[in-house]
Amino acid sequence: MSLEPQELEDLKSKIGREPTSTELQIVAAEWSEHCSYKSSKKHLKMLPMTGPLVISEKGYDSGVLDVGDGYVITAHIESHNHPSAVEPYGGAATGVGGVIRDILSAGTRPIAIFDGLRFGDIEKDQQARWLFKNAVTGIADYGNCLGIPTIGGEVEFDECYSNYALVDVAAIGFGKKENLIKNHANKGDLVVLMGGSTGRDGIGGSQFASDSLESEDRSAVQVPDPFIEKLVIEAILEARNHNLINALKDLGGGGLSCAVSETADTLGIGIEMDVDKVHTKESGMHPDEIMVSESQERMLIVTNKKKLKKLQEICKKFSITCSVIGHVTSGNLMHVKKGAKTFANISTDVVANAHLLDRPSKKPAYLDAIQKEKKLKPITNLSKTLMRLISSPNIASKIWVYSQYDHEVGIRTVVKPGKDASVLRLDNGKFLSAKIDGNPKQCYINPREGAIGCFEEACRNVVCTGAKPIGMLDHLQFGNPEDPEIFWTFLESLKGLTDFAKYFKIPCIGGKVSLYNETPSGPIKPTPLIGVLGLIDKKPLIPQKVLDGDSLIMIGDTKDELGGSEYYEYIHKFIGGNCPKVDFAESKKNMKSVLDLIKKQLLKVCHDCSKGGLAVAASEICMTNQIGCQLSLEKVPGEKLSDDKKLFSESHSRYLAVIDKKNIKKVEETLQKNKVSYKTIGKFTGNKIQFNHGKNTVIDLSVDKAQKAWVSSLGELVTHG
Amino acid sequence: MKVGVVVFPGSNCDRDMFHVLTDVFKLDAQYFWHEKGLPKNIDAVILPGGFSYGDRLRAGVIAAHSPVIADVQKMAKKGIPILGVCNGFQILVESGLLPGVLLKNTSLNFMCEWTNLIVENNKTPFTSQFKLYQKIPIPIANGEGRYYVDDDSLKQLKKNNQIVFRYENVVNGSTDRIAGVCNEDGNVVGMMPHPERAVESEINPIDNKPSSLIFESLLSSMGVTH
Amino acid sequence: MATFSVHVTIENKPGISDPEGDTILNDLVLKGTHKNISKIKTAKMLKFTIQEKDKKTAEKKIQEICDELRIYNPMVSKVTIDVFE
Amino acid sequence: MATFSVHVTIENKPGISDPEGDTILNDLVLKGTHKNISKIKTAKMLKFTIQEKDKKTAEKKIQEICDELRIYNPMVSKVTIDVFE
Ligand SMILES: Nc1ncnc2c1ncn2[C@@H]1O[C@H](COP(=O)(O)OP(=O)(O)O)[C@@H](O)[C@H]1O
Ligand SMILES: [Mg+2]
Repeated sequence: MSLEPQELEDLKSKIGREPTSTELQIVAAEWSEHCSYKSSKKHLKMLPMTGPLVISEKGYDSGVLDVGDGYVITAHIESHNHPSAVEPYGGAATGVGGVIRDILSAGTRPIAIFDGLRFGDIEKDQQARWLFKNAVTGIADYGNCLGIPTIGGEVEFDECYSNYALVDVAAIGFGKKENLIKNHANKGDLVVLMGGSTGRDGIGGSQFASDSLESEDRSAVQVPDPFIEKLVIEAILEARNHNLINALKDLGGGGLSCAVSETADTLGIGIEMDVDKVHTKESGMHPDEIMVSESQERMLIVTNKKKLKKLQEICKKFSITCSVIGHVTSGNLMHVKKGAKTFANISTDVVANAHLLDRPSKKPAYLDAIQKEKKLKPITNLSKTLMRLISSPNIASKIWVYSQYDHEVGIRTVVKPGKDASVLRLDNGKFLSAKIDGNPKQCYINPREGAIGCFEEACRNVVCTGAKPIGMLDHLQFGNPEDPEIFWTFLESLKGLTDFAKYFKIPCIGGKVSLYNETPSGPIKPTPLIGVLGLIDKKPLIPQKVLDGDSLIMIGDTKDELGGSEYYEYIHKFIGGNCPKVDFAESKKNMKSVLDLIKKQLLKVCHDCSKGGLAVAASEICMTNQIGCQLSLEKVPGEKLSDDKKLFSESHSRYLAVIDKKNIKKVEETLQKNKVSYKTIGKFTGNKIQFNHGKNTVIDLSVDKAQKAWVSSLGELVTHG
Repeated sequence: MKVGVVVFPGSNCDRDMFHVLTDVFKLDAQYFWHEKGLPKNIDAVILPGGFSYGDRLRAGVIAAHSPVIADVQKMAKKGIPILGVCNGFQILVESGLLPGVLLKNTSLNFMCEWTNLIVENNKTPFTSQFKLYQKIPIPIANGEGRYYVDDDSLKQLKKNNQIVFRYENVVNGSTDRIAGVCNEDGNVVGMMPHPERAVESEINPIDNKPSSLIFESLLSSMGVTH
Repeated sequence: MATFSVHVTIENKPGISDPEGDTILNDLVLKGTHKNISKIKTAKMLKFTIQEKDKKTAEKKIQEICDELRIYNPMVSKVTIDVFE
Repeated sequence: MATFSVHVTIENKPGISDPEGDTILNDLVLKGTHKNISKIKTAKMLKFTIQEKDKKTAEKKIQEICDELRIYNPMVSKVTIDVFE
């Protein structure tokens, strides 16, 4: 763990002397990219962060939204990429643990987990399969043990992640507004560390996350202990109920160094602490190790002498250790002692505020060439193509994953995983809908439009349940930011997200930046991941059984936008082409119309078109309902295109709606009134998925056969190779 | 009428169960922490699901040594209705209150899915309102849910009518598709699926009435008319 | 008093199936190039560190603990105890 | 060719914590009457039955299998291999 030479100079000039070794460690941890956001912070400010529902107070590690009637939800997103790439089980599990503590630190109970998983090509690559399987088990073991349902996520495979892993986890919390922790502290207050013991495990983790994998630090392996985390959650919430917490902070990257300096800095206080008071796993740990250890399942509490006894009783009840490690002082110094001896005594605004950088950026050379279309080999048997797509790892059902996650515990899950967004019921009678989405294939071809596409897709998923998007989380994952071309892709994505967020008035309520995601063969594709939260005041759309005679309406235009599509990449092995672009006005109109229709209870099912395009989206409705469908390609709204492009284009802003015959008129009225591009393109009947063009049958697939492949192929691939 | 919900370190379906008892069935429910005893005036005891002690060593085995279990045992002898759900079932088995053992699912994975149960014994305090062989759509969520007994014990179970629930289909490799059993007297029942997740129509995509009968049965056994 | 390390190996009794061992064998090992493996059995081990006066007592104590605390479930598992100094 | 039984013990490397062992010790064993236990470490064992020409080759083969199939993650765990005839 070390500082860059100029950072060291900067530190020396700020404190006016040579730093001690402990100070160096503390500052190096806090000034690492992971903790300080030094490359990104200046730019992140462009995102809109406020809105009528956003509650922002100092010291929250998660975003807070007012959902009415005295209730709030909190949300946060994190990744654990580097640790998961070397120890997928523990890395993924402790990733869940970390994001849960962010939710907890606002004083809310975690009620849902999401996971976004990305690995190399599991069809060819045994290492990727091993990473995937173990990451899933890690998330399952951790979330299930906590009793927090994992209700959604996504899984994607792409060669750009070979020998690497992206493990993103998001969490949602819920609570009463009055119970939010109002972070404050007074001189003389006590600083308490509670939870797991501090050990040598995970030393240097945040530095590790900011280095590329080659310089891997083996001590950064963390062993998950969900049992302690569960006890920590219950103890914190009980202490909160007794009003014993003045300020609360979770320990994550940078360990005590970050938690103590950031708490002191945000509250404008000083903290004096003694490393001898910290409960440790092993004896003989050096103060530096104690300060930067990233041992899991720990929380920092500021309380006072009067409240301490009750706090200790609660910890005792749950058999978790809590140590008074220090107290609040006036001034702004972080004073670290071991017994009587001082090891660090440094101003917290120096520690907590790294020098922010203005990194150079330059448009990558590859981008112009890659958007050119290529002449593809014509396909004679599109039924076979669709079957291959349906069984492909990126499109096949993810049931093998989410059935390992307890997604029912907490008895809130109204719409379960496996559809678009999942929906939770809230205590005030409203419903919360959420989904995370990424699309590195599109982001690689066009970083700006790709990022916007992820945002719109997450919105679409939430809209399909009848929810209005009220907040967004972004997780920006890129390679080495010191490379101007990579930094350019970061900025482009960020600008795209900002434009979309502003146009739709969806505030960004939190996020995370993860840089230096480099695999042995180069940087990952730009991988922004967007989480969208939606609120439903009255009734969600719970998908109803599709019956013989129901109609299929398609909303939104299909365009010649197959760049980054599964059709180009999986079937034709072609990376490039025209990336789908979101037309903001059209997107808004379509969202609004779908929400109108759902509110009027005119839809039985609503599903968005994404990966695999219309062909896959329509097949998914057939397969989940075990019913056939007759579709007419000539009716598909949009540009004039060849059949394969109509089937597999991944244009945004498109929805498929299943409608009972008797409601067709009313539906059309609404759509016409809103001037939306739409058409009735099919009718459900029989047991075949059939796409016709005029009199020609272009695709003819048995629903049964397709469904079997869709449901089982991912699990088969993982378990039996 | 008081129902005790026992909470162990790591229980995580306690609050769900409490909600169902109090908000849905208007029962007077109360939490009891595993370190304390149970008061005499309790009319029924429920051991909820979760991961007591993180499922370490074996699901349920550490919790089975909790102080509260001695009282649960006494109440069982007195004929008071006791229900263990999921981890609660595992605890009852590990403390010897119910026969058999719960092993890792044959898939080796945690399984969370909806399945159908068949009521095989409608003489227990938790099944009296069912028709025999009635079907219950209900979710399971467990990693160690494969019920196992050897052939002789299975004969005993059948002879004493101790098999309370079977899965309609083979779900996880359980002996004879057993999903829930009772003690010889019939007042202690354990089941792997989660009835508390299935009694409200809002979260039950199939039919919430059958699962509700588990709680209706309890009410009727305690002499409460609903 | 001396310190002993006592290894308790818990494994399924003969006749009780071991899906985990079977899976490792069939889906992992036999799929590879190693055809000369005919069986894999899984077991769990607990390594106790105990203070006792002699080896014999240490073994006896650990056996007692295993039985009393149900470290293994006698219905399906058996234990083997090995003491090291 | 002879038949060997090869025991592979997989446990966390020294310095890497073992929450399961800690829980068994603190919440089960030490809550009882057995205060002379100071540590419990858990491990997992796989017992392979292998056909090989000699003990040495059997051990080598099994080590290879474990590494190649990632039976354990060397970042976290260490293995001990014992061969019996
Ligand atoms: N890693 C995962 N964890 C939990 N649920 C998942 C995961 N991956 C996919 N799912 C669920 O499977 C369904 C389909 O996912 P996805 O293909 O990403 O949907 P969409 O194309 O609508 O974004 C969703 O309900 C999603 O939440
Ligand atoms: Mg979707």
